[in-house]
Order: sequence, then structure tokens, then C-alpha cells
Amino acid sequence: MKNISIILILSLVLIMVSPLLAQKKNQITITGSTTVLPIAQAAAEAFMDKNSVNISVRGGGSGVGVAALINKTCTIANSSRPMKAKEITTAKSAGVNPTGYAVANDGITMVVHKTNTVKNLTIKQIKDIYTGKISNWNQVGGPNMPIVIVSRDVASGTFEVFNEKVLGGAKVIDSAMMLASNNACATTVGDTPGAIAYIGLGYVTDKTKIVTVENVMPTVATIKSGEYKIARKLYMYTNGKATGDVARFLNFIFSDKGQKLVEDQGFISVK
Amino acid sequence: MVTNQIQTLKLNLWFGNNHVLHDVSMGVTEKKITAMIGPSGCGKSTLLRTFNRMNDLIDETRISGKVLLDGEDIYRSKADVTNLRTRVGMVFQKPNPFPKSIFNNVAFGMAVQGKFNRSQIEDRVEKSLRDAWLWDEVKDRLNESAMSLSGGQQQRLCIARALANNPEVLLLDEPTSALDPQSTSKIEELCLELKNMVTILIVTHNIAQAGRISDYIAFMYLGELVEFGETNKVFTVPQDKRTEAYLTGVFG
Amino acid sequence: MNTYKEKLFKALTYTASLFVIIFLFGIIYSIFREGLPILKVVKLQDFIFGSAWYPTHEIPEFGIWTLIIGSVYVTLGALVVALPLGLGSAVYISEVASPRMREIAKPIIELLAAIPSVIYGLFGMAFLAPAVRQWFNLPTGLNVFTSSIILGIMVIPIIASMSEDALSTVPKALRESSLALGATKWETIVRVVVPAAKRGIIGSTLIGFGRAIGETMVVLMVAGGSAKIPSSIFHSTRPMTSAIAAEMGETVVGDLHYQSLFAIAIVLFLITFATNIFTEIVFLKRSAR
Amino acid sequence: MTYRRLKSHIGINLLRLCLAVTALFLIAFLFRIFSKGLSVISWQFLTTPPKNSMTAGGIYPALVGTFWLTVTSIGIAFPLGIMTAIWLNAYGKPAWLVRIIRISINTLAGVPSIIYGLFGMALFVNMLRFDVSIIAGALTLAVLALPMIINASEEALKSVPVDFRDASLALGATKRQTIMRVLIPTALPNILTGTIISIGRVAGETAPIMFTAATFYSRRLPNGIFDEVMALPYHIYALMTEGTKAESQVPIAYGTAVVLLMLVLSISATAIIIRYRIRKKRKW
Repeated sequence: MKNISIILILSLVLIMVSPLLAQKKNQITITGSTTVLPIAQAAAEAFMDKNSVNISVRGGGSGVGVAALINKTCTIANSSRPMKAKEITTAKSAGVNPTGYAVANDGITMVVHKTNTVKNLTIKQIKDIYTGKISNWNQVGGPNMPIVIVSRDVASGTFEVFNEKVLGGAKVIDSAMMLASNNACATTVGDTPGAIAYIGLGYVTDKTKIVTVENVMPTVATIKSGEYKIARKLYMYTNGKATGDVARFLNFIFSDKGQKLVEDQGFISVK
Repeated sequence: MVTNQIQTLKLNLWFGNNHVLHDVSMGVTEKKITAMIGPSGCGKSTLLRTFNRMNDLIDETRISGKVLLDGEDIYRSKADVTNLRTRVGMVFQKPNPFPKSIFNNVAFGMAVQGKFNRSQIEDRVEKSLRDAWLWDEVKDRLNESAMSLSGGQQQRLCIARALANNPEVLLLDEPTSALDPQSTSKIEELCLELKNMVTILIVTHNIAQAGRISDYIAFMYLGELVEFGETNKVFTVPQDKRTEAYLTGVFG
Repeated sequence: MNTYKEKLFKALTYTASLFVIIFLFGIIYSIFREGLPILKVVKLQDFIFGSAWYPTHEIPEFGIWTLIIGSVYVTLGALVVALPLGLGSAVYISEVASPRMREIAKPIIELLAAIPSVIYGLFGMAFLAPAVRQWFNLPTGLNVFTSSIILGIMVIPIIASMSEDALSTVPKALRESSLALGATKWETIVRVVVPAAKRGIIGSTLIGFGRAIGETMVVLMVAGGSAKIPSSIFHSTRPMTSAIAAEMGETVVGDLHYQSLFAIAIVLFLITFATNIFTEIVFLKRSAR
Repeated sequence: MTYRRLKSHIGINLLRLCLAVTALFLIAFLFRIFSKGLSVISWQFLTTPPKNSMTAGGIYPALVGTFWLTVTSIGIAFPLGIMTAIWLNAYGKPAWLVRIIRISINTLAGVPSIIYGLFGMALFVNMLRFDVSIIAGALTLAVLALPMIINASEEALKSVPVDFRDASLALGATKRQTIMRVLIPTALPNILTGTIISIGRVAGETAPIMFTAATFYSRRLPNGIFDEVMALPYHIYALMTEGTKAESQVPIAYGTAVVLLMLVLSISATAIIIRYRIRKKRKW
């Protein structure tokens, strides 16, 4: 009986491993940063209306996107930051040659509740708020109200940009709420009078108010010119230079129509 | 006329649409043993359970007529059921001690009443266990689980548990049907002893047992009280054909 | 021919049974394989008892004590809500309610136990959290309090259903003899029925505990996510499960952060495993009696 | 005396209050979900893919995705589960192996769903290179459903009276024939109800498929088991936390929640009704 059993187990394992030999399906898979997700989703939707390609769009996070690209399990990896040197090395050693395309500009916007009277913050003030040195809005010219700090997960691409441009490596005070997505941050600020958060420009809602940074409003002009300090580019990475359907898809995003979609989602065109 | 300790007057009882007791009128004499006999399903257990209102627990029970205990209707609207049940104790067919210690089983009734101190409870527990002829067997292990006792001991524990409430009446619902012959005879002897203290009503399937221990006998058939009288009279000259048939084993 | 079929059939079922072990081993192997290497970088006591969770900083710190405490707070809060309500409901349904009501209530409770947790999360995020913020005039409704209530509501059907099962196995004779001894209904419930069903009730609580501490979606959506030991029930927190779910997507496969999240999974696994063994002991004792 | 009665009265009303509060919580919860979600649901909602950056359109791909995930996972777990139950019930030797298997079943049943997710990700997605796909998610869910199905099947097999088995063996049937022709047919209704309940559970799980099967947006229906899919529970989570148009996404999340809720509740209700019928009909 033991022999039969071993044979059975082996054959089941074989069946389970057989997909390794199977041909990968013919479709475009996009995965990665949740910030780039809406752009990818909208573009995929519009692209599929005109073309017979199937595109599947998944979130996860910039790290997941890059990892999937390295594992060759996705066609396009979204990232809200440039790939790290370490990641590029790993990719190269796995035979993957990541090629980046900046598809949109994004201002990381400081938002507060719509009833908050504070209009402007300096980068120093923002840093002090997030490190806990400033804890009440009246210290920055606002109402007497404790500040509720809303931050993205320290692992997110958005956080990394914020960390680089504002915090300079200082630690966010541990009482900050660490939310998993831009959307959650926006919703929380919209519901919380004392809250402040940094989110992608596209996620600003009616219930939240944009605060100018160093007296610069995040707009198309200020972000493109670099006048607005907390800005970044959003990337799509492919393995090697894009070809075929993938190239056509990327071209579509860079077309006027594609960049219009980018702006519809609240981001800023790269053109 | 002798006043009976328990008296039922035209007692009728229904479970839903099922008419279980028909116009039962019967009196129970104090400090005597009254045995209730009859074939299965004749209503003798139901009648027994009306005396401490255990039938209240069954849904859709309806009752008409009266049940008097010491002249008071126990079904009157303001009657205190829990108080009634301390006055009328009951022992069931299968021994059913609580999963507690022997001591706590016997002390249960007093504990829930909450008006006794520790030494009163201890005294009463000892007395009840002695009265139930169990003391010598368990006095060294009062804190052991009651589940560790044998079936006969468990049933005597249940009797002790009922006695601890100082009841006036003790209802025994086929108390020996789940026991072996030795335990059975011990409980029968115990009953004869106990009747000096309490009035005993016993439901039994065992005609011989009824003959051995009872002073009065009630024969029930299809929800009716067919015959009631002193035991030796009923056994020697039954008034009703059905009683005679039952006693001689024609049906049962 | 016939014996060959018999043998094959037996071997088939035997093999299938082995898969349970294989799967369990697979789970243990995969989380330990991915998670244990973190201990090469962080000492075990620093990992468990360190209270700084900065997995992505230049000099990362991996201390999950705040996450453990977050899980414990939220779970205890859930039990504070669910235990009295679940047990009370079970006792009512089993001891007081009419048979017809019992027949209706029992399946409804079982149905409620099947509601997916993400729907509770949606309810908490879109309705209860804003409401809690307004009622108590708080900076945020995404906190220990709200998550405890939602988790509690989620666990009530589990506790109620299993406790009711335990109560209904208490023999009717025990209730009758207690009443016949002159105890009131309440005294019968408190002194006889509930003690007799004690083990089943404890078992149901332990299972509720396991469910609450392992629940992911509700805390991910409702707990707020601060990696700080909450000093009040109205502060937000980051239980272990939500840290794993929220951060796993952002890690690079195989890096320290990735390993640390698997290590959290090991801790979580050990906690639930211990709870399980404890439950087992409780139930085993009962069947031995 | 009156004090004791009063206490009893208060106590019982306290219990009643517990039930009332529980009911109130659950009614408020269900009412909120249904009142917000029912208006969103239409034929179109059920049969079209999401549109306008997930702010309009329907949930068709998610519905289909959940269907495939559930069917595939139960398809894997059911035969394994029932055979394990047969072995435990009918063969069950050596005893030490039975004990190890039982411990494994109980441990598996208590493992938090997020750990299943990590396991699925580490083993199926990364090690076996299944990628994020139906098969990776379904295998993960199958492992999750397995202990439930084994337990239900074993209970069902145990409830078949020994007399039936003895009678069959006494008539000269082999062990296998007895199992296949007497044990299984008699226990089947109960086995099925147990399985249906686990289907409801599997259909509603989010954490195990987050990293193994679910995708945010896909219009096409899956071509095979190596495609990734949208799924109802994950769709609710994604709508609440991703995307740029929160206001217009929350109603869709509620609508999806109602669909998922109705699906899961009707599946479980079917099981409960069947079980109730069996109990009423059963003569032994």
C-alpha cells in the first residue's frame, strides 16, 4: 500500500508542477503602485475599447510591481518611484532589463479637512508636524485643534517620496495613522476635521482642502516647472524595450488622448 | 371528614389538544405512602407532576379544576411556585445528580434559598444524608463528584437532596425503575422509614412494589382515576373490572 | 482482482489523508522558511519586544511588540463585546425562548456566522467609523473601539451558536430537578445549567478568540494603522494581521521587510496554535469524564 | 422570597436584553448594507464590467471570478476531504497516524486566513510559479476549506448506524463496497450540507486571495485556470481603498456587498434548510 501511495503523491505533485511547462497566456498584466493604478486602469479601459488585447490591472504596491517584473510574472510594473539600484541589480542578474517610462507627473499634495483655516505650510513645518514637534493647528496659525497625522504605510512609494523630499530620513511620530492607500488617506482626512495627510494629486476630493507648500500651489505649471517641491514622476517599467501590444499601449498613454486620461484622474501630463 | 393534605378537585389537564387528565378528584393522607399505578401513558406521572407544578415547564399546558395543598389552591394566580417546590419535593425516574460535589448537591436547595448559614447547611446536609441512609457511605468523600456514586447511591442522594428542603410531601416518579433489585429494596425500605417524616406519593410500574410499601393505592387508566382506596382493600376486592384486570396482569 | 480494487481504494483514501499533513507542513515550512532568516539580523527578543516598527527606514527597525499589543487589545475588546452578548443570547435562546423561537433563532445565528468579514469591514469603514467619530467627538473613528465593536459583532454568532450547542446538551433532568428543589429559573440557569455547560462555553470563547485575533480584513479597514501602543481605546492601532496585509504588497520578495512580515505570521501562527491546543485540552477533558 | 423572584425576573430580562442588543446590532448592520446597496443593483450591474475608472458599470468579471475560484477550490478540496474522512472513519490505522492527522486538521482549521494567503503566495505564486492566478487562489482556498469538509464528512459518516455497516458486511460485501454503497449514500446529504457551508465560507474570503488570485481590474472573463481574476470580496476592499473617486466608488462597494451577502447567505441557507429536512425525515 505504501508503494501505491508514494506513486499517487508523486503523480499529484507532477500534475501540480506541470503548469511550469505551460505557455504563459497572451495578455498584458499590469501590477504595482496603487498611485499609478487609476491611470493604468483608465488607460486599459480605453485601450481595450479599441483593441482586442486583454489587459488585467492589479495594485499591490510599487515593490510588488518591481518584484513581479523581476519574476517575469507581469508585463508592465507600475511604480511611483524610480527603481532602486539594488532592484536593478537583482533584475539584471535574473536576466531582466527594466526599462522605465515616466507616464505622469504627480504632486504629493498636503491636504487638510475642508473646514481647516490653515492655507500654507512650509516644508519645515510639515516635517515638524510629522515628527511630532508641532501638535496643534494653532502653532501654525490655525484653530486650536490637535493635529491628527495621517501617513501612508512606510513601505509605500508615496511615503518614500515624502520621506525623501520632506522628512529627510527623520522618523514619523509613532502616533500617526498609517493607512494602506491614497484613497483611505483621502477618506480619513475628509471625515476628520483635525487631520493632515499627503496624497497623490489625483486623490484630492471635495471634502479635502489642498494646502500650499512654501506658498506654491500644486498645479500643472508649478509641478512641471519644478517650483512645487514635493513632486515626482510616475513610472511604468517593462522588461527591455516595449514591443508589440505593450508598445502600442504605452504609445496610447503618451498620446494626447492618453494624457487626457491622466489628467482626468487628477494627475499631471508629462507633455 | 378527615382533611387530606393534598386534594384534587375535578382536575383536568391538556397538553395542547391532548386531554391527559379527566376529572381527577383524589385525596392524599398525611404521612402515608400513596402509590399510583396503571399502564403506560395512563397519566399517573402527569398527575404526580401537577402536585409540584412541574407540568408548567411543558408548553401549551392547560389546567382546570383545583389542586389543594393544606387547603390552599396551588394553582391560584399569585401562588409562589418555587416555594411550592421546596414544600413538595420530587425524585425522578433516573438518578440525576448535578455534576457537583456530593455536599453541594444536597446543599443546593438551601443554597438557592440563601437564608441559611454555613453550619445550618452542614447540619442539614448531614441529617438528610443520614435520613437517606447514605451518610455512612459518603461521609468521608463529601467533596467528591456525585457522578462517582453508583446508581442506587445516586438515587438515594437525590432523595437526600429533596429531603434537605424539609418538604411536607415527597413525589417519587418510578424511583427504582432504573436500579438493580438490591438498590430497589433498599429504597423501598427507606420509603417505609421516611413516611414517619413526610407524605410520600410514588408512581410505579411494579405492582408488587406498590403492594409492599403503600398504604393507599390509586389506579389510573386513560387519564381517569378508576379506583382509589386502602391498599389491601384494593388488592383483595377491587371495585372496578379494569383494576382487577390490571392487577391480575391481563394488560399492563 | 477484487483485492486489488480494495487495496487501491484503501491506498487512495490513505493518500488523501496524508495531504492534510502535507498541507500543514507546507504552511509551517513556507512561513518559517521565509520568516526565520530575519533572526539573523534582529535578535529574537528585540523582534518580539522591540516597540519600534520602522521596516523601511535607512536603518530599519523590526520590533513587533506594538503590533502584538494592537492585536491583543482589539481581540480583547471584541470579546468584551461578544462574550456577554453572545452568551446571553445563547442562554436566552436555549433556556427561556419558546421552542418555535428557538427553531427560528438558531439557523439565523448560523447564517450570520457565514457573513464574509470584508462586508463587516465595509460597514465599519463607511458607516460606524464616521459615526463613532461624531458621537464621541474624536479626531478619527478608525480606532480600537470601532474595530472591537465590529469584530465583536462578527464573533457574536460564533460564540452564541457554539454556546447554545453546549447548553442544549445539558440533560433536561438536571433542569427539572433543580426546579423541583425550589430553585427559580434564574438560579437554575446560573447554578446548574451554565456550570454544566462550562467547558463548551469556554471552548466557544477560545474559538471566538482565535477568530478575532486572526481576522484581517476588518482590522485592515477599520483599525487605523498606527504602529504605536494605543493609550486609549479611541486611538488607532495596527494589529499583526493588518500589518502583514497592508505591507506585504510593498515589499521586495526576499528582503528584510518581507522576511519580517513572514516572521509576524509565525508569531500569529504560534498564538493560534497554542489557543487550539488549549481548546483541545478543554474539550478532551470533557469527553474523558 | 420576593427578592429571589425579583432577581430571577431581572436576570431573565437581562438575557432578553442581550438578545435584543445582538439583534439590534445585526439588524442595523444588515439594514445599512441593504439600504445602501440594493438601489445600485440592476441587471446591468450584474452583467457588465466596471466602467469610467471603476465609478460606473457593473461587477460581472468579479462575479464570474468568484464563481471560478469557488468551484475550482471545492473541486480540489471535496474529493480530498471526503476520502480523508473515509480513511479516518473506516480504516484509521495506525492510531498514531490518526492522531497526527486529527491534530493537523484541527490546527489547519484554526490558522488565520491571512496566513493561508502568505502560504499561497510563497508556495503557489512564487515557488511553483503559478503567478497570481485562479489555480493559485483556488489551491489556497482549498487548503482552507479542507478541514471544514473533512469534519463535516466525518460527522456525517459517524452518524450512520453501525448496524447498516454490519448488515452490509454480513451480506458478503467487501469493505470498499460497504463504504461506497452503504456508508456514502446514507451519509451523502449531510456531507453535502457540510460542503455547501464551506462553499459559502470560501466565496467570501478575502485575505487568502489578496496575494494569490485577485486583480483590481480586468474586463475579460478568465480563459483558463492560469488567469488572474477579479473577485467579489476583494472588489469591495479595493473599491474602498484604491482608486481616485471615493464618493462614486462607495455605492458600488455597497452594491457588491449586497450581491456577495445574498450569494453567501443563500448558499448557507440552502445548506441549513437541507440539514433541517434531513433531521426531520431521519428515522434511525
